Amino acid sequence: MSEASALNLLLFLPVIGGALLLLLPERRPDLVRGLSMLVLSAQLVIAAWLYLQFEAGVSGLQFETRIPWIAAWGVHYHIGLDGLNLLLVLLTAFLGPLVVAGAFTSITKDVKLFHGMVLFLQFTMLGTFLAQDLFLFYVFWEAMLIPMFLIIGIWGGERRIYATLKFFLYTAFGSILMLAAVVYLAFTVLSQDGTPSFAIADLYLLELSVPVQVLLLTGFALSFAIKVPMVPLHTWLPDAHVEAPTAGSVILAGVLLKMGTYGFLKLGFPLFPDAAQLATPLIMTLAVVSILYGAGLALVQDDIKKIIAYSSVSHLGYVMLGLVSYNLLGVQGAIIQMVSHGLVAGGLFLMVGMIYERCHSRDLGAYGGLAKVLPVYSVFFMLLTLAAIGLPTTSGFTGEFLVLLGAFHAAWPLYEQGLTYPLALASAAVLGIVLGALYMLRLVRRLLFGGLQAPEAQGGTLRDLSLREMGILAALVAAIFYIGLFPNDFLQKTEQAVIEYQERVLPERAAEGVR
Amino acid sequence: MDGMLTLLVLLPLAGFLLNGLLGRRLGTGFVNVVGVGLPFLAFGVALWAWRTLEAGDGAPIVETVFTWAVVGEYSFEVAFYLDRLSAVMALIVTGVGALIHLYSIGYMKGDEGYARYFAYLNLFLFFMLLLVLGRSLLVLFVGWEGVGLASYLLIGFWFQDAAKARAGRKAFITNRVGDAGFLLGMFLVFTFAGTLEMDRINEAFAAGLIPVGVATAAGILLFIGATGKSAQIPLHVWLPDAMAGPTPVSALIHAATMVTAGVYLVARLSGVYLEAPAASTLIAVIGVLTAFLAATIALVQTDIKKVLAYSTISQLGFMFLALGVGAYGVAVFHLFTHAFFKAALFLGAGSVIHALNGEQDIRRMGGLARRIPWTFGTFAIATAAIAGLPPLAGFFSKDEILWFAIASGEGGALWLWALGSLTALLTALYMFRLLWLVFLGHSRMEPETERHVHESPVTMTSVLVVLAAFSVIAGWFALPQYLEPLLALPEVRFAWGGWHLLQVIFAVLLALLGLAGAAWLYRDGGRPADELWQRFRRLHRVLAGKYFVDEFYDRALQRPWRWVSDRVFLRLGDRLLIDGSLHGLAALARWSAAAFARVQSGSLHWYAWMTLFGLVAVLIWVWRYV
Amino acid sequence: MSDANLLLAVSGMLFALGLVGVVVRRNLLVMLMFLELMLNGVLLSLAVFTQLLGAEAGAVLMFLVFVVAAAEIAIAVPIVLLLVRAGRTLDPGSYAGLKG
Amino acid sequence: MGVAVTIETVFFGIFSLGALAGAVAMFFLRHPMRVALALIGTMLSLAAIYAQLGLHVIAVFQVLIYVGAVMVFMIYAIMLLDVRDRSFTERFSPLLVAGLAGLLLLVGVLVDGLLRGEPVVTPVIREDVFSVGTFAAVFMDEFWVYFALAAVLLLVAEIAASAVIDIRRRGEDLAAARREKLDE
Repeated sequence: MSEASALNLLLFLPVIGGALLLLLPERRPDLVRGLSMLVLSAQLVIAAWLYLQFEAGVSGLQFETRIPWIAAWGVHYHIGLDGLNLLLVLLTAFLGPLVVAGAFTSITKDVKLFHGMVLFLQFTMLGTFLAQDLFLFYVFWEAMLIPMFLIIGIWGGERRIYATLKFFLYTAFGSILMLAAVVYLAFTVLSQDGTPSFAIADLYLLELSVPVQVLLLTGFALSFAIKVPMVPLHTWLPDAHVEAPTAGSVILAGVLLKMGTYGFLKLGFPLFPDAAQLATPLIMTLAVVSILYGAGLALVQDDIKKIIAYSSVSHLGYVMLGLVSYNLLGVQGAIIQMVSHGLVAGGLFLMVGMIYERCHSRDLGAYGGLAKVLPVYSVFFMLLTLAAIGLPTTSGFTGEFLVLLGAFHAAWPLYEQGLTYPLALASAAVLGIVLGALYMLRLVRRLLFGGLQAPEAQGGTLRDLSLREMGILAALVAAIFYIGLFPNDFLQKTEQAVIEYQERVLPERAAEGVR
Repeated sequence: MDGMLTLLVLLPLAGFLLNGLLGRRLGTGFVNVVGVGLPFLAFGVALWAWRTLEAGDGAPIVETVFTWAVVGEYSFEVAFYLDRLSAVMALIVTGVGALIHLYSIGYMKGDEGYARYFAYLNLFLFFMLLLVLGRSLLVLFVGWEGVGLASYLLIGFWFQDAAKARAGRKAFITNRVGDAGFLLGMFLVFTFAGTLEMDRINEAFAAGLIPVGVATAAGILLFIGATGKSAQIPLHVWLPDAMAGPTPVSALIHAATMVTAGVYLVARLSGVYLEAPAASTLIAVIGVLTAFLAATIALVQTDIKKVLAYSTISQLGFMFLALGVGAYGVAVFHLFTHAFFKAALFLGAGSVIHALNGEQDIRRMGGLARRIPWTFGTFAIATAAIAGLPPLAGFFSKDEILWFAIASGEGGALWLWALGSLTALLTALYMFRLLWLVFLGHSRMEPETERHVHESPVTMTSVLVVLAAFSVIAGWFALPQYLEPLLALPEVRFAWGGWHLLQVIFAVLLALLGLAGAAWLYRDGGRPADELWQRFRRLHRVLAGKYFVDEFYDRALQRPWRWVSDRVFLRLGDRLLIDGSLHGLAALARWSAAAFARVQSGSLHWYAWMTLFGLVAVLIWVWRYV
Repeated sequence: MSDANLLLAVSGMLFALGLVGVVVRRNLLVMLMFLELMLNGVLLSLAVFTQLLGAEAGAVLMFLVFVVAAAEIAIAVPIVLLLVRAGRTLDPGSYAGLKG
Repeated sequence: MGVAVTIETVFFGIFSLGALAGAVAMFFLRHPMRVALALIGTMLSLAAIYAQLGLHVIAVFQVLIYVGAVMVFMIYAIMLLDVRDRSFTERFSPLLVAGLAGLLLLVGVLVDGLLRGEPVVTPVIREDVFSVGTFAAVFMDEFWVYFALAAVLLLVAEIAASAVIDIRRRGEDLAAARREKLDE
């Protein structure tokens, strides 16, 4: 098997799986689950293989495929791995089987359709990460929303229609602006080079005037910021999370939110470097506001899912803060934080799903003292909580530490030039670790500690985790600790791409050799 | 030998994993062997490491384990670093730690979470060793946060009591506030020194290439971290609440080891503080104020463990006073002696509580001296030690601190000494008060409790005896001189050495005064003292209320933040402004859609006519303009 | 005026009459027939231009339009039949309620 | 250009007049059947024009498909639905005046456009080009895919038509069942 075809196989495996799924009888959900599990596990194996084969320190794309698609517009089917998407692809492939395994017992309605949607979603998400052609990227970006709407809309909670609509309105609004910017870019390429092209590598070379850059970045940034989500474009997230089924929440928090930050990393900032620098104070402010605002909101929620949803807002604020530090520490930290958040928030949503399956309530007030009756569950919940508050040796710490260090590192020279603002923001962001502990420990205390209290638990007879659930969580926890303890392998593989990112956004600083 | 330090650190981790995963299933025998045996083994390894260190004449041993991360030109390595300072700390941690593990066998007997308890305790030991042995600030921070976690878990060990769980959370969050400062200080140091390895940081600062302002800022920020972990003003509020945990935990974590991490940090980074006199002054001031205020609070507490908690805060204040005046070795000396007598005191208190079946209120004790003689004997020795009676351990270290508070050439001042001396007097007073109220006089116990009073098992008393013995002899090691190559003592301002002798005599007099005062005030169940307090009722209320710091934080920080989160963020921001405008837009869209929908009448003729009209318009436009 | 212009004018007239016929007549079937008239008008233009340019493709296109027209009628007439079964009238005004 | 009127022009004129006359007649005839007959007249005139233009194949198809298939189908429908409702009694829709105004406008615009535009070169009638053979060759070489697509479309339309009929039948069955129930 040639290496590039392995990447194509990775991408199209869910499609093949989906086609096979059609052949299975609706009456045999076990077969449907088994097949999906098989397909996604195979995908994980391929992704892991690709990760191991990926060479660190090599510039440019690896496992590249480039085939003309719509020749007249210069559109190519162009995919490839680089340091920016490598870890996210791995994360997506890692979460896939866990999502299906997590939905073994919770999804009983339209099982086939559900797994088809999950597979389709997997395909589109991987496509978005892998696309090296803006047109292809856009197609995947939009296609991704369809299965997500359906997953929330069909298997969601009571207010699912409202949540779906809100999700749709927000994202559609962002997409339209992005489409306009994409079209404009395409025309610019045509007029500057004489040949149409959507290749992202070509677009990096465009020379755009600053006002145009600002306009286009606005178009892209709104779309991405909605996905991230950054305050004040975040209100769709809690609703979507609360109404989505567990699998939906996991994918949403685990992968979908990373699309926004990945968009900034891959497209938004490097395509429009001058505008990015102009926007940096704004984005940095919004990132820090997101950290604090999300933490504040998470503190006053009584719906467990909402707490975790708002914590996502807070955690992705760190990612954005890292991205706009434009130095290796910060951006590397941001990438790690993306992966970490995917694992941690995904895991927490899975755990909420598990307790919801048992007690049918997401109200924090209805619970208490679960540590007594569900010891294994509590251990895992505690571990995930620790990762969420960024305790050292967990992935959360690796991400947050590098991000904050990077932000501080970027802000200090500015402070010496007399610019206090970035330093103040970087320092304020550090407060986030206090506030994070505040709301997560409140959640733990109310849920696990105190006197025993749980709805639908007659006489405290709650079933502790099954082997399947333990397996899912153990995999997550292992990954979390692996990144917390040995992040170096990840960092080495992403470093070259991050250096190029810095060179594109801040050529003069990169030229001075400041990393 | 290679891997010695790694082995030392990994032993307790192995204990944690074994006990955590298998302990419940394999029973207490297994738990005891693993949970207690491994810490003793670790102590043995620590001794061996110390011997190796001394064999190399104190040259630091560095052991790189693995590279955590390489980012660009920066490399973050996990490496252990053993010099005399960390060797002393490691010996204290493993030594006192192992003893307390042993003691716990008796204390925790029959508890539901027996295995869990030992797992947590081993976990604590692991992180504490990381903290002490880490070469880089990063590893130290890992340990720092890790001991915080272990502390959180152990304070909330009886998690079904919501108040105890809440105390754990409070400890963790207060520490996190300090950690935020720690992180910032770490970033600042990193920005200038380009490394997080502490020996290299010290070198970089000592080279004088770094501006004083930066050194001061970094020093203060790191000290904020230290105030969190070492319970100094203004972050001291968590420690008294932390007494909710099992008593051996209070002895190990909240007296002997973890809370001294801040002292260790400052001593370890003495290179930074030597360049930042302003930060040092701040440390001295905070230290002496904490020592004094905590001592005043300890005077009126009625919970045996709370008294000891405030005593710990006060003693830590002494250590910071020493650090602030540049006497780093002396601070570590006091840390060393304090570990023994405070552990002895806490374990003695634990033994009392054990004997009284959970009773903690000293107003319902008294006359226990004859009933539990071993406990009384060791407790009395430790009390004398902390009060500073010669020749016990506390006398030497405290005397040195007071001496340098006035004599140090690096920030010694009369008022520091005066306040410190006053605190020493108060220390003697409240400690002997405790001794009198608990062990002497006549019994004020409930009859039901009194009938069951019993001496603790030998696993507990033997530990008490060992600790008491060390409380006696620990002061005879000249630790400041031993550490001198590493942590130079400050210059003495006075030319005539006789001043020191005078100060020693004065300190002893103060301790004796405290003893006499306590004996007089707290005879007869403390009635004379009560009468005295009647006259200063308001003062008593303030002291008993711990200066109302908790209430102040609640009103000034916690509630406003909740209020802002709830009202401003949630109700105003999310619901009103953001969702409100979104819903407004939706309503606008619906309204305009309704307007447009009228065009769609359903009449085919009308549609066709509109097509016709549109066609005409298009044709006209095309022919006119294209 | 040349032949081509004459034919183009006729084509335009046929189209215009067809469109107006759809507007003014009331019978659904008649309206459908006017639609066919419009299509024929357009086809005439196509024929003229095919001839002018000598492009075979035009003829093929016309042929394809025939096929499409046949398909259109094949689907339109049953719909009308159904409507009349349901509403007993051929007046499209009676079916205004069918709008979305 | 001169007044040299060729025989072709005369024939064009006659058949054009025929087509237009048929179209105008469609307006005023009340009965759909007559409208259909007028439309057939128009179509036949157009077929003649096509033939004149040399597009014999198209002319044949015009007669075969349009007149032969489409209009016959239409006439069947008319005979099947001899509904004498308002659409019969009131020939014109409420938009009669508006429609006629539109007609005037449209015609005005078209005439305006024709007059402004450059006169088109007289078509060169090349008998040999549009022989059936050429047509067939082109058709099968280049456009067979489109034809196949159109055929599929036709097939779909047939299926849809029969489905529509089927739905109606089922609907009637349901209605009948309901009626029976009510009767009970």
